[in-house]
Amino acid sequence: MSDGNGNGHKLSLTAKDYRTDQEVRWCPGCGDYAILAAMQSFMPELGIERENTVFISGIGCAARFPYYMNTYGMHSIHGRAPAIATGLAVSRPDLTVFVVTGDGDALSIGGNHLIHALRRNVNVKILLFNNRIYGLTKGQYSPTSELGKVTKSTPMGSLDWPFNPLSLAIGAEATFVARAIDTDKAGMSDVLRAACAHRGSAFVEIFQNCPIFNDDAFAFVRDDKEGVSRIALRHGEPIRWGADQEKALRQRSDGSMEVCGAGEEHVLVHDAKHETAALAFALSRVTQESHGGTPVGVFRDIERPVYDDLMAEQIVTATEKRGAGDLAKLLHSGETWTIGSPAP
Amino acid sequence: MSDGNGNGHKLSLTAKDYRTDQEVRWCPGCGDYAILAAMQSFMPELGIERENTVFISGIGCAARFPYYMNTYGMHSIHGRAPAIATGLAVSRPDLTVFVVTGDGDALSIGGNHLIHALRRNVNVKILLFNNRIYGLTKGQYSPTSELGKVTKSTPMGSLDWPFNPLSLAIGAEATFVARAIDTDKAGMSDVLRAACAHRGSAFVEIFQNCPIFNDDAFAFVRDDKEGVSRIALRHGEPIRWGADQEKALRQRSDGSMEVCGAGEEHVLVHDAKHETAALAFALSRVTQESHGGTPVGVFRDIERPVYDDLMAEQIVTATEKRGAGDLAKLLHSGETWTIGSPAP
Amino acid sequence: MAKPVQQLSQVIVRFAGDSGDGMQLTGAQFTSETALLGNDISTLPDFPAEIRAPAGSLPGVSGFQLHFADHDILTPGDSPNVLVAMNPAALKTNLRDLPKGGTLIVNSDAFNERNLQKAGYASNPLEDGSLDEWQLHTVPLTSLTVGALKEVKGVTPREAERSKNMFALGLMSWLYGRSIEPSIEFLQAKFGTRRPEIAEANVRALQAGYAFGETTETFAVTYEIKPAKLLPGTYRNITGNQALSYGLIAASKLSGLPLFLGAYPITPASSILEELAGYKNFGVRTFQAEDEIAAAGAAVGAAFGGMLGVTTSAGPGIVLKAETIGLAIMLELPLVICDIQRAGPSTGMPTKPEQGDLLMVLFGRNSESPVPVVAAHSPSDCFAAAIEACRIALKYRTPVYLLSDAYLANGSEPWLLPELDALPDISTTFTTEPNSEREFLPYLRDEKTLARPWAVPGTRGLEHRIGGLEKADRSGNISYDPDNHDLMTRLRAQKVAGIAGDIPELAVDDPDRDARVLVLGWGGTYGPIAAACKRVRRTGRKIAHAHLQHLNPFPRNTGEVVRRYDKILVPEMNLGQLLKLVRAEFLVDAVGYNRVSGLPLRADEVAHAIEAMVDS
Amino acid sequence: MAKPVQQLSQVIVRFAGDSGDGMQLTGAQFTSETALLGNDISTLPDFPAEIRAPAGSLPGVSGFQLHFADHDILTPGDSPNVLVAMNPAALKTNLRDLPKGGTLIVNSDAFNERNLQKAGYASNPLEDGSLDEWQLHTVPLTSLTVGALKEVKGVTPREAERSKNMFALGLMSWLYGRSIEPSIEFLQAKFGTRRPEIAEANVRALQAGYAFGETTETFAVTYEIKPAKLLPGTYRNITGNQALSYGLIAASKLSGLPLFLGAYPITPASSILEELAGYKNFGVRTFQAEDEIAAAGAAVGAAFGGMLGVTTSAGPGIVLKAETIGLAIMLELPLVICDIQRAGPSTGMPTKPEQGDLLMVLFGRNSESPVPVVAAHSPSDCFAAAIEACRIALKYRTPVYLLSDAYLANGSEPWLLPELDALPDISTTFTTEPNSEREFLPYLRDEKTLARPWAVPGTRGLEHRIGGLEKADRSGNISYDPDNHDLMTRLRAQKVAGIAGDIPELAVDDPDRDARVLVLGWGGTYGPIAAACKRVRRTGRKIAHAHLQHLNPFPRNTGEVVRRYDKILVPEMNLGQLLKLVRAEFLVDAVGYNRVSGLPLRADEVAHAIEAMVDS
Ligand SMILES: Cc1ncc(C[n+]2csc(CCOP(=O)(O)OP(=O)(O)O)c2C)c(N)n1
Ligand SMILES: Cc1ncc(C[n+]2csc(CCOP(=O)(O)OP(=O)(O)O)c2C)c(N)n1
Ligand code: SF4
Ligand code: SF4
Ligand SMILES: [Mg+2]
Ligand SMILES: [Mg+2]
Repeated sequence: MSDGNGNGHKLSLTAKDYRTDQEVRWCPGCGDYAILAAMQSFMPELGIERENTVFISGIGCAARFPYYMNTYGMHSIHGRAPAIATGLAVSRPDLTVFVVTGDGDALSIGGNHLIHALRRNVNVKILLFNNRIYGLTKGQYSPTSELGKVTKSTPMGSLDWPFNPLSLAIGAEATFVARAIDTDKAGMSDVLRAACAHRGSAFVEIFQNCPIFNDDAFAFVRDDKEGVSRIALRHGEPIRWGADQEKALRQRSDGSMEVCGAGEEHVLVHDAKHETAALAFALSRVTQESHGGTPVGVFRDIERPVYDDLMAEQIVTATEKRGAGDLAKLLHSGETWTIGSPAP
Repeated sequence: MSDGNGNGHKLSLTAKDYRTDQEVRWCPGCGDYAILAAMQSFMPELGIERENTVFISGIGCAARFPYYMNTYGMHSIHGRAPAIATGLAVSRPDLTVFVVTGDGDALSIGGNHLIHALRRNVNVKILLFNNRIYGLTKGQYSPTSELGKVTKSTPMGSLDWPFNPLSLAIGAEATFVARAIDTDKAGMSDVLRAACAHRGSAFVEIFQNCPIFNDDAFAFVRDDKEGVSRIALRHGEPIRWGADQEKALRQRSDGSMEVCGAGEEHVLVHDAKHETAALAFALSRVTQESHGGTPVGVFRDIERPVYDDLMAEQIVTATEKRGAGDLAKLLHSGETWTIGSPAP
Repeated sequence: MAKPVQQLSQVIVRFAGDSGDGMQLTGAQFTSETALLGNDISTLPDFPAEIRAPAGSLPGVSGFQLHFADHDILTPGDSPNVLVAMNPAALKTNLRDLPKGGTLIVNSDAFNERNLQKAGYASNPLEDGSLDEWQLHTVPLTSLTVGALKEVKGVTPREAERSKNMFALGLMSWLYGRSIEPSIEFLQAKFGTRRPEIAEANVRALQAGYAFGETTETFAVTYEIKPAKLLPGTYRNITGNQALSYGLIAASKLSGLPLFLGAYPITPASSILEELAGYKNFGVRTFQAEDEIAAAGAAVGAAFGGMLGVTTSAGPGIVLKAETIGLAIMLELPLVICDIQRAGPSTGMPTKPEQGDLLMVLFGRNSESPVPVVAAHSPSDCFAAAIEACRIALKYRTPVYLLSDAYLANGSEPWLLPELDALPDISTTFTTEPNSEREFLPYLRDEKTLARPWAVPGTRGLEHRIGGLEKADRSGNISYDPDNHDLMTRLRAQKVAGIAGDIPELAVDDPDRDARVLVLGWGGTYGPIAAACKRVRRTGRKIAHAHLQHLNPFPRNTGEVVRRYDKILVPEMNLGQLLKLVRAEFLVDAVGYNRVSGLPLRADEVAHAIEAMVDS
Repeated sequence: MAKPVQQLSQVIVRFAGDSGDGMQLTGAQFTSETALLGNDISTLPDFPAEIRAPAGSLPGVSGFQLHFADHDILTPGDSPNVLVAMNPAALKTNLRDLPKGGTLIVNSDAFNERNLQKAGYASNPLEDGSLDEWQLHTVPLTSLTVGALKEVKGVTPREAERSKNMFALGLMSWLYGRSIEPSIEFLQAKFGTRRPEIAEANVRALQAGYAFGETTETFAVTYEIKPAKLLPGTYRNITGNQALSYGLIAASKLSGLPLFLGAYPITPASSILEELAGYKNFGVRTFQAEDEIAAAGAAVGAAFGGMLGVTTSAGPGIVLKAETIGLAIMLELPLVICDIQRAGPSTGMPTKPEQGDLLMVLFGRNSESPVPVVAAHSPSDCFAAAIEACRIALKYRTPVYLLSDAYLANGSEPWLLPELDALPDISTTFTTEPNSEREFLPYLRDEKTLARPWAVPGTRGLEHRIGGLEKADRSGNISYDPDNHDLMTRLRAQKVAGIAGDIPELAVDDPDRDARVLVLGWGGTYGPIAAACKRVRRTGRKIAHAHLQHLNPFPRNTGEVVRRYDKILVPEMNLGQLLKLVRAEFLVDAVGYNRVSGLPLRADEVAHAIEAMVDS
């Protein structure tokens, strides 16, 4: 990532520098406020000039985000932010491009653009604010709503099995996959730091509370101050949690996860850099329902050729091989013939 | 699945009954011919009347399929077949609905509809003819083309990392995932049989050769008569392969797969019904490049509520609870008031 | 002793407050109290933009306007006579609409430092005399409410305070002589079982407000509005989206085909999905798709299976359905696409009405792809319009657009409930036998309608394949034959054009049949235009009004009608889309009156435009 | 001894054979041999539908038509004078176009049982006398070719046989006095290094064919067509899609902005993506997206970043881009959308041309969303049209549609190469400083063009946010203000309408300025219409021809032009789309000549329509 600081300016930005003059318009108590605050105080440490940072969003409550970040930004159309960001990132590798999206924006109408951006490994950081509901349109169920959810559009309960955003991302060949919680500023900053350090596409699911239409959807882990159900993943460290770190994860011979005592043997040591995606996938299947704990942090973080880098390389190679394009030559390429002025 | 035979007719159909009067128009040697032949000879054993079978396709060479099956069919638009099939299956549970699609149709433009059909577990059988190329449009690379592929649209090599269709499907919560090979009639019939026996959405990737634009893309396993690289998955059986079944798969403690001798201990016994998707996912990562073998057969086959069933149930419940809808009552619901005819 | 009663023939009341103040509920209740008195009514809610704004802020203001009268009325009214403002922001955003001298009822408790500043008031308007030109009544609504609820057990102070909207309702009910009984019943029903104490709190607030009016000096007189002389029959109040939903259910019943709705939520269409989701016992299948393309696709799939396939959305979603509708045109399957128009382009102003999509639904597909278009002209008319759209779709095996807008969708009016047997017969039958000796030809057309046979899967012997490639006449097989393509292109166009013979002629409201100027409108502008014509006629001027329900094809007498007049004015909430069509079709020099403000046209503005033309 | 030479002023040759017979290559080579002789030429390939059909089958027939003359010509010609048929299927599908008496050269070897039956011939037409009315020359092309290659080492019998198209080329070259040297060079270059033996085989076949003509009795005379008097300069032969690609690259150079193409493959637009993918050394970035929506979205993202953003597709893909283009209209960013029109609706006939998308690109978006439209009128004109579309997009910060069609895309003609310094100056600069004291207002417009400033990410101090919600004039902040929305809606419309002052006036070809009838066309019908006018004039009738390159806005003098004539004929490959616009805009009673067959208009048919109107 360019340090965006090629212009001799010294960086001394603070959270305040990232606020805009626009009145923030989320409902009182919306989790988006916390995410915005965390982001604004994290940005300065990135050491990137504001003008070299771009936030692109789709449509939704979450998608209002760019208006509140004093950088370049685009509030685009529903579900298309990953595609738009791809065009920008591919043509401007000097920029740091974030995508802010919601569970409906990213996984419903925008699902295809999301998975393609991930497999291409375009250098965009995709932040999915997951509140498991359509907020902006006032409370219909979303692709992450639990089966049987009663909402405005499903008075008898929803019929579709939800996506697990992390499983989907890993299945789509994502090179960086992580999860954070709106109210966990420290944890979110760690994840954002890692995401920005990762060259290529980064996918971050952020549990976000919607007090109006889906209050406490994540209470089990969001209000979990004691860490009873929050499983903090740290690369290279054994996966332990619980009030006194007494619980741990262990992998069965079939690759699935089981809960064991922290003291027992074969406690799984987290390896976010593991070459195969199987481990990260197995971890993504660990949920409150299935294991009484919810992993947060970086699930996967591997290196793979980055689409925009490859594109840049091809341009360099082509130019070296064939010389900078010459328009006159181009037009005269192929068979030409000349007709002289008619004899006087 | 309805046996489609409620009308007293005796079923005595043969492959020939499924041919149409339309001249089959694929290039000489196209793998689609083999798939069509296999399908036509498999259909009779399903015991479903032709009129209760529907093939819906998008656009592409593969998508020509419905014209050649003497059932009901729709050659729809590019990428949308899963959505159209969903509408049909949900409203007509008495029908057996197949979707025939290509790697571009299903994974490029149609990716979103595919993953949503899979998570919803709608009762449609999705057959993806994967030739790792855009055939109909004459040879551009597809989302399953290998990185660096030189095609008409990528003279210097493609830049995007391909999808692994099975990994994507499993990440999208698919309940049935399998793989077959165009020329392996027996294997394909087994897979189709299992797919049709599975209630809910079934996803089948079929390796299909495109001799014109991507010849021998699957030669490594397609022409593998000796079974040197073809790993046949059978539920409940140890996973072995090789000329003399000398090789086997074993799971490392991190869940990833390693190749071992068929005799060694802990050889993995295939469990397509395993409740967690981790195993099937790990298997989907086993490839020719990584393990010198390619699994075919049923990777995953689990039970989960089916979208169309749930929909039907809600209609029944609602009708029981509130009685069959009465239009007059509906119009008069809520507050009404009456204005008498004015006094004479 | 009772206060003097003053007779009025009509009143326009607007309730305005913070999103959290329950103004929509207040307005709805005042509406039903009023409806029960037999007044004619027309309402218009004015939501804040989709996203919630902070309490007390200007963007957070929510309003509800009610127009009621002793005669039949056509619009919610241009500007209110009475404004109830629950906080400074509400006053700030709504005062501009209240004519000088109008009645202003303000919740003085809400006018504290913070709120004033949030609303951008330098000084307190209740004190700085800036409201002198209005009849200002300041009422400490909050404290009075809280006071009145002291005894009620089990309600938090916050809950007590939130009952202040009922206090306001009580006060207004007293002022205009409405009985609060219906509202009391409503509150009992709404909270009674779950939280009786809340029910009690609201009822008490309601009564307190009513009593406040009677007992205090604040208001010297009360008003009476006699019942309107409406057609006899049973009425209910209904919004456009509700009427549209009922119309679809009715069409399902009348056609004998189960209703399948494929939809993806979007303002202002979402409430149709939400409404229909509640009628599973009518066999209604609602499918919330992953996007608008899938929603339309699923509806096409359902139609292929013999359902009444419908898909609903608004502009940004309708454009996404275009390719799928093109497929339905080729497949010649019935499909109804409801476009609840909102202000654009792009995301635009999602909650605001516009008529900007007419040319899009007519031409927004690749190549020659004709589609019939039906437009509703009032909230309750959405019922009939929906049935008509379904009728055409089913009879002619074609996708049909049904146009409504954010104003019709959320606006409400009394609806004279139709007799069921007065509804059109649209019973539909499928083809079950070969239609040409021993063979089934999917594109062998009905001579009269040019519709193709509809044979659904499950029908033995009629197995066939259809698709988006051009098909041979009759057989429906793929065909690249040049003459066949030219023929099929013209056949598809003729089929739609032919519908003109199957729809009513264009009616003209020209009382003395001697007007020289015609106002030609379509869709949601009916109310303002008709109201404007009434006013213009009161000035003695002659004016004719015709309103198109069918935009494609036009009624067969449309050309004859427009040519009958010297001048034609076409008022639209766009830059002149019907205008373009009429000029191209009939070569008449029609002129547009265009206002694209995200608000319904104002009757007075339209009236001025008409008068200018009549006098010119 | 040399055979008699007969002078001709023009010839139309059609090569037809199986997809596998290499007819496209044969035609292309005959074209370059001919171009080098200085004849004017126009070609039209006729591919089978996208999917490959079985060898020898009717749908598998591939054709290539070449029209060359000693004067300047405008079309590939309506019907050939000479038909070369490589197999029965080719004869069956093409004979109907060959006028009685025309020359017919047939590969008799291919007329065996299987092929005859595949083509649906009951008896062999070469023997049953059914071809008596044509000048039939049967030549055993296959066996002669195989015979000629006996000595060539290392070529399989199959490869030898597949050289028969070169034998045919040699024969035709001799017949029309073309030198086969260029083709020999071409073959050496093509196969020489990789497979010299194949090169040799083809060259030998070519020479054998040439010799066959000279030596055998089959042909009594040869023909000569003198060079055409073309404007002096350097020429090359070019297809529409190639010219369009070069135009985009040129625009990139001229504007100083790197070219970004977002595209998803689709016939007949794919070859633009494929062509541009080869020019990475021009800094061209080609992005093959997952679908058309992403392709357009990526182009918008690139434009936001300061690139020249372009997206290409055909009807079924263009409709999918509508919502994204609506966004670009709100963002007021430059974007060029190329629509290579094909026959529809829906999937339609993917390889066939049509003009069905005009109304779609004008109106196919929700709400009032004006977009300029430019249309190319010939293969080589695609170059200039592409530059013009980019010029407008960049100068006015707006999406612009560029219309071509399957006929222009694949057809070719000689192109007089332009001087670089004759190309328009479209150099573009970004805003780098605040545009109102110390502040940056993203929607503060240029008074003249009404374009907004374009400040790209990376520009310090101009950080700003834009989006699809309605925005306040000047500041660009979100605004729901009614008057602002009305203003912005009109400003967006005025900006586009204002471009009329910045484009050339509509030129009229009316030699003696005394015609009473005007033929008004647009886009790809230029050739047939202009040719038709020539014919009509030869009959002594007067006719004027004007051809629109700009469809929105129209050139400022268009009204004045159309009103100048008594009658107006508008020929289109659709059911009358420009016709609708002209009637609506200028209230003239123009009449359409419409043919929707998936083929270019025929000059003779257009001529008849014109004559009928002139005489009526
Ligand atoms: C094309 C289109 N379809 C539908 C909508 C309506 N819409 C706006 S946001 C949204 C979903 C919002 O849910 P989510 O993405 O989870 O964001 P949240 O509001 O919950 O933060 C929908 C359906 C739209 N604006 N555009
Ligand atoms: C909306 C739309 N976009 C693009 C196309 C062009 N198109 C037709 S098929 C196809 C891809 C075919 O590839 P695949 O799905 O792999 O099928 P195959 O031909 O390889 O069997 C494309 C891009 C189209 N018909 N419609
Ligand atoms: S609706 Fe929910 S998500 Fe949207 S702003 Fe309000 S609280 Fe936040
Ligand atoms: S192009 Fe390839 S996939 Fe298509 S029909 Fe030919 S061989 Fe088969
Ligand atoms: Mg959400
Ligand atoms: Mg393919």
